[in-house]
Amino acid sequence: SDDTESSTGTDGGDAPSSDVKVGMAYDVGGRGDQSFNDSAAAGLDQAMEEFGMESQESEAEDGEAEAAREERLRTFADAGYDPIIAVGFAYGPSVGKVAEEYPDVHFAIIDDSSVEADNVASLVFAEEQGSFLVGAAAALKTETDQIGFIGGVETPLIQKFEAGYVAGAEAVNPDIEVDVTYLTQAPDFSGFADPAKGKTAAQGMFDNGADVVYHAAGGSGGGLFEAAAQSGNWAIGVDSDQYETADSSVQDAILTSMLKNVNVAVFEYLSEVNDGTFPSGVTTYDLAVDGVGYSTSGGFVDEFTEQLDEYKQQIIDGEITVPATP
Amino acid sequence: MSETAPAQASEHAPAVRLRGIGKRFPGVIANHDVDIDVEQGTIHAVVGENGAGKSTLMKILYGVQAPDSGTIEIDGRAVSLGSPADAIDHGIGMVFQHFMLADNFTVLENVVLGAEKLHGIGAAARAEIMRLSDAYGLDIEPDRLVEDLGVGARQRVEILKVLYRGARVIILDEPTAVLVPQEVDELFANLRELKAEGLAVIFISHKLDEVLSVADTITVVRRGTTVATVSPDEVDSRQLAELMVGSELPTPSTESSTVTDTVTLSVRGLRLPGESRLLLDDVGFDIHRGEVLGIAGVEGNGQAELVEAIMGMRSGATGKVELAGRDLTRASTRERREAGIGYVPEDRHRHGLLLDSPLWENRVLGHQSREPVVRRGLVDRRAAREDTQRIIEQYDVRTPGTDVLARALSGGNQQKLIVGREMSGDPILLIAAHPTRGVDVGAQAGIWDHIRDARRAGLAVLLISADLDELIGLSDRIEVILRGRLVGSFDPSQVTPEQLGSAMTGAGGAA
Amino acid sequence: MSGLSPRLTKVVLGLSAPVLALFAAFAITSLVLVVAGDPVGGVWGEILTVPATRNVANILNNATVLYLSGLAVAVGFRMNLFNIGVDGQYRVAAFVAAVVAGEGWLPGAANIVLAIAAAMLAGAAWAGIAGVLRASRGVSEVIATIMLNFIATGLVAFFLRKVAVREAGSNTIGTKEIPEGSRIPGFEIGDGATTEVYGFIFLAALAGFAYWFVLNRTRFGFELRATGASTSAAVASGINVKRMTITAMLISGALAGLVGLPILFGDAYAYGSTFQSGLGFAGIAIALLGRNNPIGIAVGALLFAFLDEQSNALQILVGVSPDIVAITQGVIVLTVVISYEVVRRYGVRLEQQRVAGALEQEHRAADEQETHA
Amino acid sequence: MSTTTSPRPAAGTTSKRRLPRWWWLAAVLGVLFVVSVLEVVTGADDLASSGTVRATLIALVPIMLAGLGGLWSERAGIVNIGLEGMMILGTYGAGFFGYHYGAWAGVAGALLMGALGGLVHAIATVVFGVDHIISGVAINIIALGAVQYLASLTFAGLPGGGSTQSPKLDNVPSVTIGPLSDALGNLEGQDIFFVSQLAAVLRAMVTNLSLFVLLAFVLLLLTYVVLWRTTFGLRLRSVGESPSAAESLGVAVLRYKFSAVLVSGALAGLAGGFLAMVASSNYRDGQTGGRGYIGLAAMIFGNWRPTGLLAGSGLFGYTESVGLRQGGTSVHALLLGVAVLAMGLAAYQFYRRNITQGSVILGLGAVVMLVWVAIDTVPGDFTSITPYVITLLVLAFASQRLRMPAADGQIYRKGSAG
Ligand SMILES: Nc1ncnc2c1ncn2[C@@H]1O[C@H](COP(=O)(O)OP(=O)(O)OP(=O)(O)O)[C@@H](O)[C@H]1O
Ligand SMILES: Nc1ncnc2c1ncn2[C@@H]1O[C@H](COP(=O)(O)OP(=O)(O)OP(=O)(O)O)[C@@H](O)[C@H]1O
Ligand SMILES: [Mg+2]
Ligand SMILES: [Mg+2]
Repeated sequence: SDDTESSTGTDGGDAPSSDVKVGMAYDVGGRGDQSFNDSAAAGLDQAMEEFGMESQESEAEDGEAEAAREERLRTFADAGYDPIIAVGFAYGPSVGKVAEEYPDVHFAIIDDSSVEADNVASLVFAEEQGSFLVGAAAALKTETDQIGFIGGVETPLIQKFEAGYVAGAEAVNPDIEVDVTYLTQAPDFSGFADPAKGKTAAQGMFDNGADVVYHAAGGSGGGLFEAAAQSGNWAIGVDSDQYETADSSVQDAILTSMLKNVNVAVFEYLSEVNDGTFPSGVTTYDLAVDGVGYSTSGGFVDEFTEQLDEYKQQIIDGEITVPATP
Repeated sequence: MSETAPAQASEHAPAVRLRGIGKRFPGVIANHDVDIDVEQGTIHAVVGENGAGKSTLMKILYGVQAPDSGTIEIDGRAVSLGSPADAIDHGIGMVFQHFMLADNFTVLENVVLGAEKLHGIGAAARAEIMRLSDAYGLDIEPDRLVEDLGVGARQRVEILKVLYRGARVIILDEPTAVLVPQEVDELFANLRELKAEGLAVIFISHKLDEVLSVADTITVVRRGTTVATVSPDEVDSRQLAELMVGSELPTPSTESSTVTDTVTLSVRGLRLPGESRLLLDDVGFDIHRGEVLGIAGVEGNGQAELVEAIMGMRSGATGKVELAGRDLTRASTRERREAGIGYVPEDRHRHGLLLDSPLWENRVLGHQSREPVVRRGLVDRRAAREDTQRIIEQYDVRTPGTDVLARALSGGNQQKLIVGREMSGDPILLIAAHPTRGVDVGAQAGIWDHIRDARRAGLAVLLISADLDELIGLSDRIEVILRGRLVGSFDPSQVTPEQLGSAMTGAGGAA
Repeated sequence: MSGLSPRLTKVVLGLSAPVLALFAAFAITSLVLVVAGDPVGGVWGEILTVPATRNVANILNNATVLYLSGLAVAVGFRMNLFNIGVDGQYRVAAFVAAVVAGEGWLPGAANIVLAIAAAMLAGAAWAGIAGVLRASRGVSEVIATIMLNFIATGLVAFFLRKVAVREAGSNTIGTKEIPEGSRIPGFEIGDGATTEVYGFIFLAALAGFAYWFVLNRTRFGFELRATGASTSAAVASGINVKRMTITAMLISGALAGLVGLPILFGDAYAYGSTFQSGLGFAGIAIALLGRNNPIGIAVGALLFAFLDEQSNALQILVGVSPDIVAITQGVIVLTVVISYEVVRRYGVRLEQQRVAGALEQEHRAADEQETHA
Repeated sequence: MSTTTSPRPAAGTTSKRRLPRWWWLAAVLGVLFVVSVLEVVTGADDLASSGTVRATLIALVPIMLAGLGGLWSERAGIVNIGLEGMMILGTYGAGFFGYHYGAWAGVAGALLMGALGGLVHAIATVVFGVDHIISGVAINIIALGAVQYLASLTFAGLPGGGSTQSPKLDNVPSVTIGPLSDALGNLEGQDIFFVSQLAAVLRAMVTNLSLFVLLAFVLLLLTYVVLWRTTFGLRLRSVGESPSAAESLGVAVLRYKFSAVLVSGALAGLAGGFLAMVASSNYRDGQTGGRGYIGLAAMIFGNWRPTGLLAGSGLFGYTESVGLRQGGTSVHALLLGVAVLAMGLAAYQFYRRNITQGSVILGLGAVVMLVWVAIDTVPGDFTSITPYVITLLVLAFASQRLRMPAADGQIYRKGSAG
């Protein structure tokens, strides 16, 4: 890949080296999902580049057994990988269990803070805060006072996105109408991988008067972008700056993206590891630390940045408390 | 009576000449050294025991199966028949033992299938069918679905299929097994017409009287080979049968009546609604201990429904069924069986057997709730095997053992197994539908003997058969069924097959 | 071969088919790897290593679950019913069991029994819908169970959200955890193993034995198989086919109800959004692989579990996508039936030869008598 | 059971089999009318909007194409439960060839990959006489594994691609008949009862209509013509109805079965291709989401006939789209429709003196009616299961007349004639 030259490396000469071997256990979809996993992968790539770490990756299968997740972590541990980063809340219980079995190995888990152990770092995000901002952006942008939200699978995590988004929109316009659709119900996780359904749902919202739709639907979000581009409406991306990765034909329909900087979390975690300390406990990436945010590529929200940054400050200051459940 | 006769030299070659045909199946020699000459403009009958190899031979002539040895000549030219298509190209047509029709297709579709090149699949084909139908008096409606047709009509469709392809040699494998005398007569009239046009007809039948009446030449097949070719004037049916079996036949014993006064089965007011009319209409009769009641009727007039209604297999049936004084009207099939009804079904493959299960499991079938084969809800495999062995011995079932799959038995032996099974547990009533259909004369006699023996011991029998000789020979009384109604009662010692036949088709005649 | 006794012939034939199939599957998978340029030796080296003790435990655990699923499907197959809906049935059942067990209305083991009974009832009821539709309305059980799978997903998701409890910090929701006293303890194999084998494995074995006994030894089983072999013959023999259809679906569903329980009682202790899915579909393959025979299904389940477990590490250790193993599994299913078919045809021929041979001897004896006479 | 000698009354037979030629048009208009009434009564205005119709078209095509695949093979007597797998192969074919060589190459790739799955099924079932279900299940497993494996080999590292998805694929061109579309749009906007709804339907068909959708409908028509109007079709159907009769008339049974299964695979592959290229715009792991099974169900629903299949996939596509678009209100409105229909049906059953059946249906209708009254909007969990519930309900009340090809699922060996 192209990351060899592009990073902001300090020492241009000899490559840095480190004897840290990072094990990376992705959620379903893995590297290249244009979404959550990819973001984690970016953080990993950056760390490998800057610190000369070694890494190995593995990804989950759809609907797999708990034992399979545990075994993935154990295989890493047995093969000498330390730390091991588990990407996704599904790994919660397995990290809890395996961390106990391997007290000398260090683990990080993203999107879960249920494990309390000295060798486990929990990296969690205030998705509702980021979603609040894009919700506000949507409410500012809409001309019909009607916006939409598409969730991939109805889980508590995705409901956090919904809750923040709705709160943000209502903060701008208390009377705004927000259409909410989830594509599938757990354990049918195909809602994260069915762009066709995403497109149908989005088209339905646009046809019925919404003109901005935000998705937290992983791969199904591609369908939203298409629908938005074809009907001349706006879409809001999620997790990473999807304007950057989207096909040029739909780029101009992407108003903004809610940034969930998993890459930052992973990189920061690994840089601490590089410094010789293994963090533990819960680290929350929220607006205050720029763990979440919104993107401005394309320049479509430039007119509102001031208002958005104001909301951001209010949230950071605790003047606004964003709900995490709808 | 001549030896396997070489063809008399005449000015033209025979329509079909088979020489030294041999066919082996794994472990079985179905045909060997078969020599037959079929002259143009004749009806040539082929007779033989079950499994003698008649059908195999015909399938070879029709290209379905390839012979291992021997030559086939059509009109004097040696041919090689790799598939039915080849045979059709050489002017051979075949009507199989079991009809080869797609039920959900129309007559037209069935006829043109495979021969679309001749007249397409549309109007031209329809016109040609109508032409043939009129020319031979076949009375065919091209747009009817085959499933709506009766047996006779299906038979005519089969013949039309052959004619449509311009066949010069027509093979008919047991065409009369399911027909009533009038239909047989019609068929024979058709055959004679074909013969008059110069076609050659090859005709297989177990009904030797028919053979003698219609054939110009008869070839006897025994254990895979032709053993004699005779003219119908030279032999009677008994001699023919002995040629088939290769030994003398026992004379059937004539019996005095064993009918008693005790009523075993009493049926009253049996009705069964169908889609557009009653399939059974107020049927009522009694059968006494030691009595055989025969039911005569053209197939499809309610016989199958009657049997199934008495067996409790038809849900819509109303009316009263009493067995030995016990009311079975609301009883399930199982309860009826337990009450002492034995049942030899019409279609042994569909209703009588689990073809892919061993014989001993087939012994359990229908007796799942009775000892010795099942005890306290558990299948007693040892007892089942032992009792199967008993049947094998008593009924002369030709099989190497009780663990053989039912499918591996020939039709006659399958039938003997079924009869033996239904006779076990000493039933008081036996319902036998076509118990000897397609069974050769030897096995037939065996099955009849068993029924007679049981009758003497008090068994009541409801006998349904398309074979009027069998009905007349076995029954103490015959009822005729027509469109679901019992329309007449006959004394078998007084009635002729022809009389029965006209009663079966009703006053109007046409079936 | 014809020199062997029939029983021995049967055994030899029976064994040669799967061996043939495994070799074919091995060859085809290797071919795929070669064409794709992946390290063939590395992949097989990893898959065919002797599993560590804890992997053995995982294999046994996974096999237990797959086994139950295979049994559930097989019951249907024995009657010519294609229960494609084990997935939905176990989902409904596991949820119901988790709720019942989590509530802990009864103490200790009684709670387990109650939950298992509830699961079997729920699974049976869900499958029973398809059974009733088939028996009373003639709806193909294939369609009905497919539809019921999707419906189960929606319903369970809805009710799960109603009863869910959420652990602090976790993003999954699940039912209340089963109280300590009502879990089914596992047991260790070897020493130091970190993973225990589900205690439920004994119940699964018991279910297998019951399956065998009921189907092959009892009158009920006979009737069920007879109905599968020929509906028309079954009717004529006095079997109530409609009732049998419903009963078979109920039993199949009840067994399906057990599928999720080893996980529930031995590992997860709650039903949540990450509960393992797709086991019903694996069960179809395993039932077909095991030819609906309880031992065969066990072998199939172990084989699938083995392949799943051993392939888990492929990505980490060899850098090859573990999906390759799905190819192997599918190919095994296919090659097994093809080689069974080939072997079966051969066996039929042997059987016919034997029958014909016996008959020919009889004929010869008869001929001799004739000539003597 | 047994055969009848006396002919059944001719009237009964004809009324069952010969509907007037335009019956389907009448049926479509009738349904549209009912929906229009529902819209007016409930105010759920998305029930018959052109957006809904367009979404329905998109949702029904993959199901219909998969069902067509099933139709071809089952008409030739081969059960194809492997449609899902062949469809999965199709999604990959579209992804790989579509990315590298353009849209139409993607269509061809989908077709070829599907046909490859069909080939495996044909070899297993036709040549080796393997049980059709086993072969189909195996193909589903292999296809899923193979495609995921291939995807991680071929898409990982491509810009916009990854181990579970392909980069964006080019669009298959679509057509719009501009003036007509605008005029109809106008009409749709005017809210005239029934006319607006009709305009919406027509508008969806002339606006931004993907050529792939057109292709699918051409294939449906072609299937009808080929299978029911040509020699080839007669022979193909004959091997599904009675292979021994066909063989006895010189039809090369195995060859027809083989080609039918190949076509079946190709059609299922196209279904997958459509999913990847039109319904969305890239290959994704798990994209088919069981639509192959749904296609099979739609085909059985449609009584193994093209028109029936169209109705089945239409019902499915419609309920799915409606549920995804304005699920809460639309499905709520449909409840009223279901309740009223059930009551009508119950009345008819009472009239026919089927008291038990009538009561059951009436009870059901009453319950649905109560639910309709009790809630304002249907929760998401239930809108997503609407298609499945409705399919089950329709089947439960209409399935007795289904008739599959007589020899469907049976293993045929050459030389079995006679
Ligand atoms: N396809 C086959 N495979 C193996 N054996 C066969 C096959 N077809 C026929 N046979 C054997 O060939 C023998 C001759 O069978 P065939 O069907 O020709 O008898 P048949 O004279 O027509 O008998 P029937 O009068 O009962 O119709 C049978 O005994 C059977 O064992
Ligand atoms: N296709 C086949 N494959 C294997 N064996 C066959 C085949 N066809 C027939 N047979 C064998 O041939 C024997 C007789 O077959 P067939 O159907 O001709 O019996 P049959 O005596 O003519 O019966 P029926 O009186 O019902 O016509 C049986 O043993 C059967 O196993
Ligand atoms: Mg025969
Ligand atoms: Mg014969």
